Amino acid sequence: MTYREAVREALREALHADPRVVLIGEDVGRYGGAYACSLGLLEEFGPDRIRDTPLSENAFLGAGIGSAVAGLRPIVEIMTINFALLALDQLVNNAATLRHMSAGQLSVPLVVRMASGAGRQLAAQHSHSLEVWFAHVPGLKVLAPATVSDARHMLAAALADPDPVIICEHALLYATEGEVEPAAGFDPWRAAVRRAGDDLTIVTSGGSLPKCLAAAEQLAAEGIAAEVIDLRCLRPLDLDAVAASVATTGRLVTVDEGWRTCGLAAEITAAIAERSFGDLVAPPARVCTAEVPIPYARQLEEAALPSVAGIVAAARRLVVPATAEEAPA
Amino acid sequence: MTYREAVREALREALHADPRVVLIGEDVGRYGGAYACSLGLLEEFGPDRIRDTPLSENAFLGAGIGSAVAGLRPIVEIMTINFALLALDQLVNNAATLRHMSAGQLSVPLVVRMASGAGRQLAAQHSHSLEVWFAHVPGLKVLAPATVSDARHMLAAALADPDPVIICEHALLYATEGEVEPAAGFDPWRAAVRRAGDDLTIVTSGGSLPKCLAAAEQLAAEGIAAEVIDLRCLRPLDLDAVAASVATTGRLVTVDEGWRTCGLAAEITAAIAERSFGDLVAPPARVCTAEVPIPYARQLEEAALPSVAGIVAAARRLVVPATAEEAPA
Amino acid sequence: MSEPGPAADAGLSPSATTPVLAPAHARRLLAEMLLVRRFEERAAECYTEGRIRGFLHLGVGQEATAVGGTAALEPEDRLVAAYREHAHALLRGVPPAVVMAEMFGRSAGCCRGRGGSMHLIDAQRRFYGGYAIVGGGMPLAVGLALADRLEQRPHVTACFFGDGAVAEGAFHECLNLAALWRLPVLFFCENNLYAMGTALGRHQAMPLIHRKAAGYGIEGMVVDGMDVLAVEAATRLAVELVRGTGMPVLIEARTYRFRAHSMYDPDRYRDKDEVARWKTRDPLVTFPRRLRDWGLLDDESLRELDAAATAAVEQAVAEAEASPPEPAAELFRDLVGEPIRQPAGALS
Amino acid sequence: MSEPGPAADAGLSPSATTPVLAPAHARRLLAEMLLVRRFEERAAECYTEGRIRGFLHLGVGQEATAVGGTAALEPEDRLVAAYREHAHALLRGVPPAVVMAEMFGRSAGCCRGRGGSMHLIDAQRRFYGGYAIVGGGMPLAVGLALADRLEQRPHVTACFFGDGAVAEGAFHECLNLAALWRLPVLFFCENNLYAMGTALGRHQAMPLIHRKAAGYGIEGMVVDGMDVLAVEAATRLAVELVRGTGMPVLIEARTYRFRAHSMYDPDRYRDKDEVARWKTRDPLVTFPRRLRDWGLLDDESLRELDAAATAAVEQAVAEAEASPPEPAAELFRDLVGEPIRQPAGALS
Ligand SMILES: Cc1ncc(C[n+]2csc(CCOP(=O)(O)OP(=O)(O)O)c2C)c(N)n1
Ligand SMILES: Cc1ncc(C[n+]2csc(CCOP(=O)(O)OP(=O)(O)O)c2C)c(N)n1
Ligand SMILES: [Mg+2]
Ligand SMILES: [Mg+2]
Repeated sequence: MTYREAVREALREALHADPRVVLIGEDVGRYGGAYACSLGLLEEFGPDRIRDTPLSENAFLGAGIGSAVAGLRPIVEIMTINFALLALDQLVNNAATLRHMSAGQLSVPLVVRMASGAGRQLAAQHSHSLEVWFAHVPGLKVLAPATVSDARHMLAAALADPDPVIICEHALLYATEGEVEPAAGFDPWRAAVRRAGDDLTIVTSGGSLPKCLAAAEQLAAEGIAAEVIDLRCLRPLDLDAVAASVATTGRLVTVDEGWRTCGLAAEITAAIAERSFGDLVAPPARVCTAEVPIPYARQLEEAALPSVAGIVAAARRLVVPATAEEAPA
Repeated sequence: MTYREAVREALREALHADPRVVLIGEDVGRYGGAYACSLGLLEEFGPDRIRDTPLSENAFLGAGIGSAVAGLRPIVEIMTINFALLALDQLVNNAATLRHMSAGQLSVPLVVRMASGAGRQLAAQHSHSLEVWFAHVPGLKVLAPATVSDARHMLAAALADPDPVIICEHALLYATEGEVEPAAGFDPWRAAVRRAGDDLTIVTSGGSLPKCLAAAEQLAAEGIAAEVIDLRCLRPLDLDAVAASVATTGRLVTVDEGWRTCGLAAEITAAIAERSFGDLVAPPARVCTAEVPIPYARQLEEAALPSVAGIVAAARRLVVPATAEEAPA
Repeated sequence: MSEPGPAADAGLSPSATTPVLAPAHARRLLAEMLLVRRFEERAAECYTEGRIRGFLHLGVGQEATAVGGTAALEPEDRLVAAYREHAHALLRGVPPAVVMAEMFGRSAGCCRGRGGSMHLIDAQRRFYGGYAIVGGGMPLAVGLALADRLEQRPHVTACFFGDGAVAEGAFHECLNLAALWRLPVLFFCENNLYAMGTALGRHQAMPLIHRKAAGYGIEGMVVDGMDVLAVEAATRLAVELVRGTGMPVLIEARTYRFRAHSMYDPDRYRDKDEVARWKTRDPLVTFPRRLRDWGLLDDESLRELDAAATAAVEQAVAEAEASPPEPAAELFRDLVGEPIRQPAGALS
Repeated sequence: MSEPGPAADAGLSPSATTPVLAPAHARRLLAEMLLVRRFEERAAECYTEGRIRGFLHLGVGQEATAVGGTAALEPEDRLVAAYREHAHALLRGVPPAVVMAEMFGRSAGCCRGRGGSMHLIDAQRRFYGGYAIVGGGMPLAVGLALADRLEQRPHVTACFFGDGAVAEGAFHECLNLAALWRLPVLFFCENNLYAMGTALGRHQAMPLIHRKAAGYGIEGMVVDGMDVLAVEAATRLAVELVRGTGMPVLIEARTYRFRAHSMYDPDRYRDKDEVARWKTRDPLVTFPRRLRDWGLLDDESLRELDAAATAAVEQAVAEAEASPPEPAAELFRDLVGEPIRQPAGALS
């Protein structure tokens, strides 16, 4: 099935499983979702539960919070992460704070879904990867399904969580096909090793996973065995998994579609520099989006975003001179 | 003079120097500014240039952008960084993008000032340190005056910049007293060594500088010479200055009032791990705010925020075992 | 503005008027206003003594609005307020000692000292806070009402906010959303004519706030917020309308704060005369005077009521003071909840 | 809705009516509508061929609104639009080849390929874009007008947006701010009755958008957006009002898009009949018909005008195609500007 279908199946399952689940967002109903993730759900579950909203991101995200406080299990769809900028106050100041600030009196079992990322020539205002901003905020959890199977199962896990969970779905993934693994034992809060290898560790998430796997394939052809770790959960981060890999490889490349400075890759790099200092045999490296507003033209956008070639080059730089000069500890 | 007076003098100077300079914000006029930074300016420059606004952060920040595009030199005051959450769309999608996206046709010579930080028992919604979010965005520059002298001179430098500059003034600094250095040669885009030392490097900015200097003092009494670097500019970061210091000390502690995960300290740590890998003799360390919504009660808030004792402890941990085990490279 | 005499009550619907005029009810309203006033005066003292810190926003002068605006609510109705919300918390039944303990940063506080004055929350009493971002509570109120509507519960959610909040995008988005979705929200604007130092006419192009209801196709009402009976009656009508039609209503109560915006505010932006003029309309003076005129109160019982309020507040301070500070070690408590059920996928 | 006949023009003020009825002016309006229509049809083809990528939002069907809405503007007036803005760019004089080149990602594009269809900007022609966040251009328009007011320039800033934007907080904040500050903004709502797949009545509790002006104390007008003469006349009145009083005005033009929201949209949410009904009001059909009735146009000149439009578009495509792709090496160009003066402090 496709990633899009996986999301839709997960939504349908959730709506069937619990009458308190409602889907709230722009064009989730009549239109079927900007990415067709909720196509058919209005017909199946009716307008009370599949709620089209006006363009009022701050209000309807906040309404999701309030309805969660009062016992619903809302799934709020912000059409894309770009529009979440208009709703950050509700997310940061209300959703993320209420449990702690009320000393546990209130809880906000809210799921917020949104499409994220670039790569479709949508230009600067429609190409953001701001997951790192959410990942900065205590009180929020952030999931980034990179595979069809994760897209299928993460929603249920998010709904099972008593606190706000944001699910960022990279827009380029919706059309991808993949297998759905069994739900038993599914744990989205742990990173997954998507490819094993012991020369270097490539850490990534979401829409960058396919690029990293392609890069690992190329590197393998050159005799470099890259381990590819898909973080899956961007807050809390499963740094144990990354550190365990780096303990073997001694080398770390983090790949993230966000901007480099103060991006998600900075946190991975910093955390590993701190806790795996003795394991690192080469400086950690980051492959991120160039520090520009992402442009429309294909050749410009491609130049701005992380590329397979860029990942391969970064990996090669780490492995080749390092193996020449020093052996892993 | 006090930091508050320094800001006020800088505003007055700017308003005198250029008739296109206007101050826009909530309560900047009649009230004199929530932190009294603009007290008396309404009387001196009149309501056309000292413009009180309704509570409409998104609109008036965006109006600042438009007026900058059309030739004014607006200074927009967002009363506190907490309310900037409501205006992020304008900042990120318009202010930061227009020059690049218009291929240089439009420029946004806008200055945005805001008070930031915690420490006054204002609880979770009024205690944010989200400078890191601004520092993530290409097209923005971010200044954090930590001294009275910087507060006095940074505004002019920001106004001289043709692009949007955000100035974050830590609210606890307004009442501090200090000397104003001469303006000649003033360069806010470079970090400043606030205290020299060669055992370890403490990197910080804004409201955390006084804590770091106090910690350095304590460490000195223990025979540990800490170099304290005030970043001053949070985007673009002066990593050369940090790297130069680490080249001597081999040890890095970054102190930031933001939350740790994906915070500003992560970027400093990551960047130095990358570029000064060979210089580091101990794992870099971060001292940040605990990962909780900042609580009201004094004892809770103090436990959450970086403290002098915490900085001293982190520094000691780096220096003591490291010197016992290995010598700097 | 001239003070409306008893004749002003003639406009009330019988259902609204009857309880208002009952002696016991009148005394209850007065007792509530006294409690709120004495509580806030005492809080100001505690602030000066350093026992309360942070921001403290007092509603002294606005008691008739708060008391009248909450008197019409049922116990199960929900309330969302802004940061000037001591009155609303007390009026919904949060014990004064619990509120005071919260502001003292004690474990006995409703939020165990995490929230302070701006974030009083008492879920059991359906008091949902306490929001410090202006307009920030409004979407939440819409959501509470949405849940009630979908679960077919008959509650009204009362959402209190200031005139300043009316300028925020949240106001507009929320009124539209609540009206469009037919949600039982009472939007209650406590229009004290200032947003911090900015007078109504300098933040609203069209300052008749109740008229903004027309932009959303809902009822708008305005009432003299210094007259507790008028506020109660108007609110009762509004609440009946909300509950009966399921549609939101916007009510504007014109009131005034006698004190500065917060304890930090030097209050330079208001004319002393203006403040003095409004003080002649102090509901703690005018309401007892009316009750006396109507033979519902004598000096003795006024003194008794006031003494009871003062005693309750003293008791609250003493209890708060006796309760232990929330330990710093509890910093990470209540940061995440317990999983509430297995993932549906994992069950299948 | 029945099509208004010539009598509908009787309501126009003489200053507005006279130019409208001049044959040359009528032909100009028609030529403009044809250019916009042919340009967009061709753009759709280019999209299908993969020469244009990303989002492409066409205004086919809405030409009378765009042409009439811009006809009353002076060359120095400013314009801010949303992402459905090919028409506005062309009508402000941005050469078709420059717009096409932008959408082809070429160096000859107005933004050198950085913006694409949603972000056409031509500062020299006072066309300020092209904003893809719904409502995101509105604060900017307020700011442009603020600068003009403070610098005492007589320009009007026209701010175009859709009905969907009306629900955003930005709409509310901007109308209040512009009215409060008395700024010369023409808020022009191109109400095509849908925000993506959401019909007006399902996103606005009170769907008469022009009436929302009352909430801000400003004039609101509504006009038939399928009638280019009516739109021009109404806009001319509105612009005169804005320029004369310095106050903002809200104008709502009721129109319809014949095509899907964007090239991605399967357009499942609209009734085929509804679309067909609106197509009978196609301004590219009804306006020529009227001009013929009034003896201002014959078939031959219509053919000529249409051929000229088509030729201009073909020429644009050819020129765009001939211009080089913006080199990837230019990615970092125009990221920061040159310092515009020394810091005041450093000078002293
Ligand atoms: C979004 C936001 N902007 C600014 C502030 C700072 N601030 C706190 S209260 C206030 C005035 C609010 O006035 P109003 O809504 O009338 O309430 P009142 O204080 O009069 O009760 C301001 C500007 C804030 N808390 N939130
Ligand atoms: C803030 C924001 N939310 C959502 C979107 C996605 N979106 C793009 S256009 C659109 C509908 C806008 O409708 P309207 O304002 O009526 O303009 P129209 O497309 O009809 O011209 C939506 C929901 C967006 N671009 N920005
Ligand atoms: Mg007020
Ligand atoms: Mg529309």
